[in-house]
Amino acid sequence: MTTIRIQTDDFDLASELANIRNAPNAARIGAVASFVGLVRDSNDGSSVSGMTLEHFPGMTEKALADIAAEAASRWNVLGCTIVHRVGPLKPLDQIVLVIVASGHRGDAFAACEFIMDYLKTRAPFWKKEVTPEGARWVEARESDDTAAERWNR
Amino acid sequence: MTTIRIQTDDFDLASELANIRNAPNAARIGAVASFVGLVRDSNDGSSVSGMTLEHFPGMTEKALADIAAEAASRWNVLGCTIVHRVGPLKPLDQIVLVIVASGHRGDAFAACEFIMDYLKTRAPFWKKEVTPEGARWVEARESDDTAAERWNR
Amino acid sequence: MRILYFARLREVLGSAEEQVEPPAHVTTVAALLAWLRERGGAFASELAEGKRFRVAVNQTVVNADAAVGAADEVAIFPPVTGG
Amino acid sequence: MRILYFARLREVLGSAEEQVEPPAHVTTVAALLAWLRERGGAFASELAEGKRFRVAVNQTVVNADAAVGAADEVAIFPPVTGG
Repeated sequence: MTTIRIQTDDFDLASELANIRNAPNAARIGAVASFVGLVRDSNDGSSVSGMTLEHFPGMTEKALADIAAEAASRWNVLGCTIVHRVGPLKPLDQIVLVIVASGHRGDAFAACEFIMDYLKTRAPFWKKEVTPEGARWVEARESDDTAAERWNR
Repeated sequence: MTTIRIQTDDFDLASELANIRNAPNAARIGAVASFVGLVRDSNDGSSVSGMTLEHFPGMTEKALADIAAEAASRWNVLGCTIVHRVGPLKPLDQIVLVIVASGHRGDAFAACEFIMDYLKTRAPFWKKEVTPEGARWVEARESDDTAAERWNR
Repeated sequence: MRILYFARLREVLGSAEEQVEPPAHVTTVAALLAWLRERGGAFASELAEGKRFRVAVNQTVVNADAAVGAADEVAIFPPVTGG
Repeated sequence: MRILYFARLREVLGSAEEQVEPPAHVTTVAALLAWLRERGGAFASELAEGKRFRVAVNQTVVNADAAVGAADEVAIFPPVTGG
């Protein structure tokens, strides 16, 4: 079962996890790894009072579905949920949720981290931060490319 | 903030996550990785109708605190929660929860997986499963030792 | 051909979306970018070779030698920063 | 000296906890195990060298050459299987 959603509203890890645990195959799930990304109050040395997340409707859903399918081809995946927020966000807000359920923990951790690394480098989202020096588009990080590339080794 | 609990009652990932997100340092948290282990309805080729988890009171808490401290010495850890259930459990029940909050996702994923790998090989818990052939103590897996050893490389 | 711009490129180019009719020799992404650079200004500087941006044709990221035609949707955007 | 047994060892040895007074030459874990094996039966077979079990002294897992004394709490248990 794969769930992918782009939304302005907040999400609730507990109810997303409950959906996975209520699926027909749930008794085969031994491990659930999840990731939640949050807005921090500083970045690259500046304080951040808020941000806006822009995306490319249509391509975003397609990119995330491709990433989830790639994860399922590499590891045992019994359930996968990806939720990403767009629009205005403020510090402490949740941005992104990834949940991967599997038979064993190694697969759950690997697939969850893989999805985050690929999402960071391949899914068309862009952050614009508000700082005391004004609004600025967040620059892509080389460390994110490096993190994504290690899955090709 | 480190929280470690051994309990017979179920746990709630959402409320444990809320505790971490309400801590004074929460605005510095950019990434939260979590893991939930569940009872599967089969293991090693037999169906499993239930299990009992035994532990070594006192040493368990000490072992988990040592593992959490080791993780915090290796990675940036802004919050860590470990909850492990003991007593009778049935398929689909939650067994263990690990949450690690950090500034960035690499540290959160690594510390969370490290804690699970060390917990599996160093914390004094033992599972006894009920199968159609009778009750049996679960054998330790060599793959768990291998998983724990890779953190020493 | 429909062209979409996102994020910082949308702002500096002053356009979110445009319908264009490039000349017949524009059959690849590289040729399309060269044609857009001929406009000068921000198009010349922001889409210059060596600048970091991505091109997607029909919602799939492609290289400069990918084919483009009149019926395609081309998106040009900065490296992504979600998650 | 207090000895605790857990899980499968608790069951096959038929004891969860006992208070023992080993002879004076028992100053290491190895010597304690040898002395327990002298009881024969399950103690001899389950605690035999090469069997997979762990020993913790005062709640810390130790090797066979670790010291043990009258005031120590020694726990003997199978490899752990939690998580």
